[in-house]
Amino acid sequence: MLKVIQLDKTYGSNKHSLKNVNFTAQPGEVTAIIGPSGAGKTTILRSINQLIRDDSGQILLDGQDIRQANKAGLRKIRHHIGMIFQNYNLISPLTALENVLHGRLGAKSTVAGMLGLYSNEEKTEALELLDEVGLKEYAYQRCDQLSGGQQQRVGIARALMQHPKMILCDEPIASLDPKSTKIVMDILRRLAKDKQLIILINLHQVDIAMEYADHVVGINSGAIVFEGATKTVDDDVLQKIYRQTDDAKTVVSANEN
Amino acid sequence: MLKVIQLDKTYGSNKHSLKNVNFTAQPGEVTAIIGPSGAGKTTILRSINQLIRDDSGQILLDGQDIRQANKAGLRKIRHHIGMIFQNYNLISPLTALENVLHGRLGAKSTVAGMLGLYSNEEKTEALELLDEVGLKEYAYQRCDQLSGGQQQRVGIARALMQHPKMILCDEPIASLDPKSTKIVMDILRRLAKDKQLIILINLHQVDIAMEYADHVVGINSGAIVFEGATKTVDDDVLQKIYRQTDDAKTVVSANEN
Amino acid sequence: MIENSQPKPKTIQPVAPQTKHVSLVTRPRKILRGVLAGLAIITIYSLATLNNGNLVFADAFKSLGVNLNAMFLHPGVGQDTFGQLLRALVTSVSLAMLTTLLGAVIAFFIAVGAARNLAPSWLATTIKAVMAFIRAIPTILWVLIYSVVMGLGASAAVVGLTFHSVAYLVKAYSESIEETSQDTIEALKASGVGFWPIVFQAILPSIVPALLSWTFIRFEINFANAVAVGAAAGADDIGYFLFMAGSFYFNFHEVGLIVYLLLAVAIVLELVSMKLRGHYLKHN
Amino acid sequence: GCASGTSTSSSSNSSASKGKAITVVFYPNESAKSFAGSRDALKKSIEKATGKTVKLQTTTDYNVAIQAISSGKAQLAYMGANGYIQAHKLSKDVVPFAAQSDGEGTLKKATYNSYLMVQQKDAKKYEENGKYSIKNIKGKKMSYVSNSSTSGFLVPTAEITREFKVKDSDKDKLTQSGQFFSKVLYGGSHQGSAVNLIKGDADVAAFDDADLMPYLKVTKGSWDKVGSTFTVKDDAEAPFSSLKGKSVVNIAMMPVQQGPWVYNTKALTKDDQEKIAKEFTSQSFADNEKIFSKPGAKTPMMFPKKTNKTKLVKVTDKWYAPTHKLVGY
Amino acid sequence: MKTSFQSPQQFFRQRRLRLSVVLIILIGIYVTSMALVNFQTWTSIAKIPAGLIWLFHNFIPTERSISYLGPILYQLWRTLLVSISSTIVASLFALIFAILGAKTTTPSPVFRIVIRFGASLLRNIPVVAWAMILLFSFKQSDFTGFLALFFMTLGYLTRAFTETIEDLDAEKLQALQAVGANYFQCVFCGVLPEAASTLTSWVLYMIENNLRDATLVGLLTGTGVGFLFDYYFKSFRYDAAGLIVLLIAILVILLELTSTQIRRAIA
Ligand SMILES: Nc1ncnc2c1ncn2[C@@H]1O[C@H](COP(=O)(O)OP(=O)(O)OP(=O)(O)O)[C@@H](O)[C@H]1O
Ligand SMILES: Nc1ncnc2c1ncn2[C@@H]1O[C@H](COP(=O)(O)OP(=O)(O)OP(=O)(O)O)[C@@H](O)[C@H]1O
Ligand SMILES: [Mg+2]
Ligand SMILES: [Mg+2]
Repeated sequence: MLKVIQLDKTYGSNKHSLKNVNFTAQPGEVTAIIGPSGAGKTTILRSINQLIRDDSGQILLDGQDIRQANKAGLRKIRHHIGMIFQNYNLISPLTALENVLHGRLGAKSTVAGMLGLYSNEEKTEALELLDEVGLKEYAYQRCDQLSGGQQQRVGIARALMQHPKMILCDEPIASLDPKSTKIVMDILRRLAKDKQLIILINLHQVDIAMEYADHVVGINSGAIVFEGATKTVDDDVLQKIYRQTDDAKTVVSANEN
Repeated sequence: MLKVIQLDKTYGSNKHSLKNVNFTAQPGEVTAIIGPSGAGKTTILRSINQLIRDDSGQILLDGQDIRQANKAGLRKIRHHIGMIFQNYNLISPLTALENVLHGRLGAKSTVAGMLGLYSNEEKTEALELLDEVGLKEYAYQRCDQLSGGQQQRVGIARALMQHPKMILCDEPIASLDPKSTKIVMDILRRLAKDKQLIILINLHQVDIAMEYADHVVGINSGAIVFEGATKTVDDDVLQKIYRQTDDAKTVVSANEN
Repeated sequence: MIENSQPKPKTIQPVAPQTKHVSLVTRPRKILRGVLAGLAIITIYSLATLNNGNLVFADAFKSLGVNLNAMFLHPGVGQDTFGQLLRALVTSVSLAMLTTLLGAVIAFFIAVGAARNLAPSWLATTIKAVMAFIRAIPTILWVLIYSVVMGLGASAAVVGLTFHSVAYLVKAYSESIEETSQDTIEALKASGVGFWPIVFQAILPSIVPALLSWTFIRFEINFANAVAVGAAAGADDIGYFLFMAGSFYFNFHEVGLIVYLLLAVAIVLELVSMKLRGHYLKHN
Repeated sequence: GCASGTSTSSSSNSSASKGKAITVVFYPNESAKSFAGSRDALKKSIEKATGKTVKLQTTTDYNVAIQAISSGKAQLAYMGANGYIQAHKLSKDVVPFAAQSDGEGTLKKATYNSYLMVQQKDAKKYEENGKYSIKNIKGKKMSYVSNSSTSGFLVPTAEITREFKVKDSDKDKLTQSGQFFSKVLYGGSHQGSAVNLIKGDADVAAFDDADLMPYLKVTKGSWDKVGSTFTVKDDAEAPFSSLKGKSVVNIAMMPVQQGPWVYNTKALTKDDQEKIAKEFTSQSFADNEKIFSKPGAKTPMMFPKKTNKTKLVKVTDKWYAPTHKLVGY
Repeated sequence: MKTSFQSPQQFFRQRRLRLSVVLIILIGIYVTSMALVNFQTWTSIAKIPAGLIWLFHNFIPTERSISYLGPILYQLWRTLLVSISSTIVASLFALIFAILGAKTTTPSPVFRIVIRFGASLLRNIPVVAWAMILLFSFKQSDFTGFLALFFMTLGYLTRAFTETIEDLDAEKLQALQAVGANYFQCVFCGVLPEAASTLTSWVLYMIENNLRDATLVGLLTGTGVGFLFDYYFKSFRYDAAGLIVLLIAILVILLELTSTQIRRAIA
């Protein structure tokens, strides 16, 4: 279980990006974080695996506070948290298989990782994971030769390769066409159920959130304004989440239009 | 009115990409061309404005055969045919306004075109067109800072700037999210009605075609297998259009999946 | 929505393995390794057969230390005055400016003909081959040629140096042009736009940052070239003082000072180029 | 004498090449900064003699200077003997008119010396019957000045060719490592070649007397005698500053003809040619202390006087027959 | 959003003004420079064809120059070896410096400044100064040529590599960080593969470039094809010098073609 307690984050000096954020996410469930652009969705996710570090509060993953970990400890924790990005962020000239294997880096010694020495078991597992996301035939294809949806699925396989307890997804489908969106979201939902993972997804599309999430966290201007089961989300709730604040108005984002 | 008569096209030596293609498209209507990947949708559009040249048959726009035009004549005709692309194909470091003005380049002398000298009327018109597609505030924004949907709308404004008789759209919404899709398709439909344009759209999404098109052309393996009003399209027709042929099976396309 | 056929990828190099052993090596990877191994072997071979003239490395490095010390820690004006050196430095910078500006303008137009996405293939290939040939002709030879044809002086130096500039920039510019997407060019072509308007309205704005950075790199090279051979044509630039201090008077101190002057110019140049690039990328 | 057609061509010359300005081009050696005063004085006297403006051109490359005078882009040049032969071959219009005289004011001994030198400690190896010879230099490490130098390359190689009876087709072997010599170095300048020897990078080095006088003093014999010993002066400047007290011996000495002042007859009017030649060979010219430094003067000018009789005297192509023979054309 | 509402006329006026200012500055620089060095653009440009004619007239290899082919080819081969080895050795160092000095991968900004400055120093020391620094200590030999090329190449490649690495998408590296990879793993599994093809292009380009620069370095070290060029050039055997230029050009074009092929094959 992921428990975020009183998380606070200020960029620079004056701007409060996260204010006293509290929420929980359960294994086996898809938790969607929705909110207007600039609300702080990305900031939350990046705080959870501490890609953003100077924050305050508590982030408990199965009872352990991620924020207290030292450097080595953090690497170990990160190794168990998969992350999926809007732009996939694969190493493009490498094959799909190698990108999936990168998921093992956090568990390897520096030298073995540097030289890319993977055991046969790891390689076989990587192939199986690619199979699981429907990309077995593309294993030896360069990633930049894959379509967006395919790349995102490689990203998922890479996250799975970490044997994660939790997967964080930052707008995983924003760059995808509807068909790919469906494939990717189906996979994520299936993973949550089958492997009992905590899946946390930042989403812009409310309809997708409604369709796939079990649990919804609504955020506006850095503050949690709603948390509850998906079926309890109604128009009033959406109104509250997407309410225009002065803060939100000034935000520029390419996603919005 | 656009009338395509017995259009034939062979890439290389053996492969017949278009076989005896006949169809018409009326001003004031949205005509959708649908068909499986590799069927020849793109080839048809590119033949119409002769970006692909070594074909045979007739392409009559308001009675004039485009294929017979000489180089200067072709430039003039092209100037009256707007084209919209899946990847928008805007000049990214330039502002939206400048990209729209590019629609006038085809009508200018070489020197005026090189130097980008536009009249005051043209500039005002470009701004009005941006307003028409809902992007007035973005007129001075660099195009690569716009979202996909916004870029596509700039593309439409650019096409309108040509004072076109016809707009050709090659999968204009394949890269767009549902919200942007709706905005763009609404604009296209409105333009057909308001300005009595011939609008020809290649589409992969049947549901969108059903919703927005007046007239549907179905193509499979380079041959027209259906042409008729949208309401006459039923499951049988779709079956026929999307029937697997040996040809179609071998096609690889990054757009799909 | 109707399902299309799942496309099969064109290339699946190693057969999907049933066995335990999974190979990560694809064909491009093998070629890369082959190339690297080949280069490594050549390197080792040539280092092993390198004639080092029975060098005693300890002595060599000691003397290197002494010389560097004289040059960089004790720079001095030698027999010249600081004013003379500065005046000559300005001349060198001017030479570099002229060759760069002249080279850039000429090169842009030639580059349009050398870009494969704009010009016919035969033309592009021919231009590129000619440019490669021009680049292979040593700078000093160009300067000689034009000092014979035009007489000694800065004009000969500028024209001689400009040849290299043009040849280099044509290559760089045409590659930048080739990187602009064919689709955007086609978009304008489809609306009936002619060739030159496309070049100036579509291609040029897209590649300005690339052009800027190549031009600045070339400026740096031109400056170095002007210093190296400008003096041969009697351009009276800093290269003359450097040649005299270096080859005639063996004055390490003055060479050191001149190197400092050249570095100062280089640093200013680098700052300007960074500022401009940053400005362009951010401002727009 | 002067190339034929000089007088006839003067009328047919284009005005462009005979404009108001006269360009004087200098070899890299005479382009030295310390000669700036001499160059200025030269300019003044040419301007005075002809009434035309004079442009001075220094160069750092022999070829450029030679091409400039032979193409007529420069009207006047002061060159080395070898360079003159090359320029004369490129264009017969390049004609010598004055050269530095010997101590008697004549052309008889109007030469300077080129040496083949070895280190003093090795000098014994090159002795044969109490006389020095170059028989033993084969297979040694050789240092030249640069392959365009008269005294530091052309004359020494000619001497070696003569001594070893090297065939014409094998002449290039003297110039590259691992053939006649185990190693061939190029010092870039006369000083550089000497440094190669004194530092031990070369066993034998070629260089001339004039350029080394500021750095070396005679400790045995004289500048004009084979087998003399020369020692680096205590106050020698870089690059000799770390080599003080080291000694070298000349095992061979070859006379080199003084370089000429030349003009390009196509590019200079007959009238100007005469005026300049007259001015240069005049006594008042030789008395100009900016151009001719007094015997033993501390700061040498472009023409250091051996005796007070030293001056510029008239020469013709004929006088350079010995160097013509050395070069081969 | 940009909400400063202007008319398009205003916008274009501003843009044209900016362009004019830039143009005027450039023309100003040009004219000033012209005046400073007394350069005549038009008369000079008019002389260009004459120069080319002179070049072809004098530098066309003749039958006699064929007899020089043997030594030329041998020296060309030696020069090729030296350019390759110096580039490869320099690229190894440049890679390390670039990783330490690139904004995205530097362990400390101090490295960044030191490396940038150092690379700039190496690039901007003129050949004559290299000659003094190296010749006096390392004498005339292949090795000195190697060193000179090594240092100059190091300067250029460090800059090129640094910029290549900085151009990479920083987010991709963060993705690896998020996996739990440490610094070295990020560099070796992320930065290097991502940059590999660009880096290879630079290395191949530098080999080609060093071959051309061999003429300069040859003067400096009395070795290689550059020395031969200088030798023939100074002894007025222009046909032989022309033959060398021709051979270098052919070799450079061949190298360029090969490197294009290689780049395509490893993509
Ligand atoms: N590196 C940063 N420095 C300063 N402020 C930042 C930084 N990153 C984000 N912010 C600010 O923090 C706030 C939250 O940003 P965040 O990226 O988390 O929003 P988001 O909900 O992910 O928005 P979007 O939907 O546009 O991705 C915004 O106001 C943003 O401007
Ligand atoms: N330049 C070309 N050279 C050879 N064959 C081509 C070329 N372009 C297209 N084809 C072939 O022509 C046929 C029609 O292609 P086209 O691009 O028109 O299909 P499409 O219906 O637009 O497909 P998609 O939905 O994937 O865009 C295909 O079989 C394709 O392989
Ligand atoms: Mg975000
Ligand atoms: Mg298509």
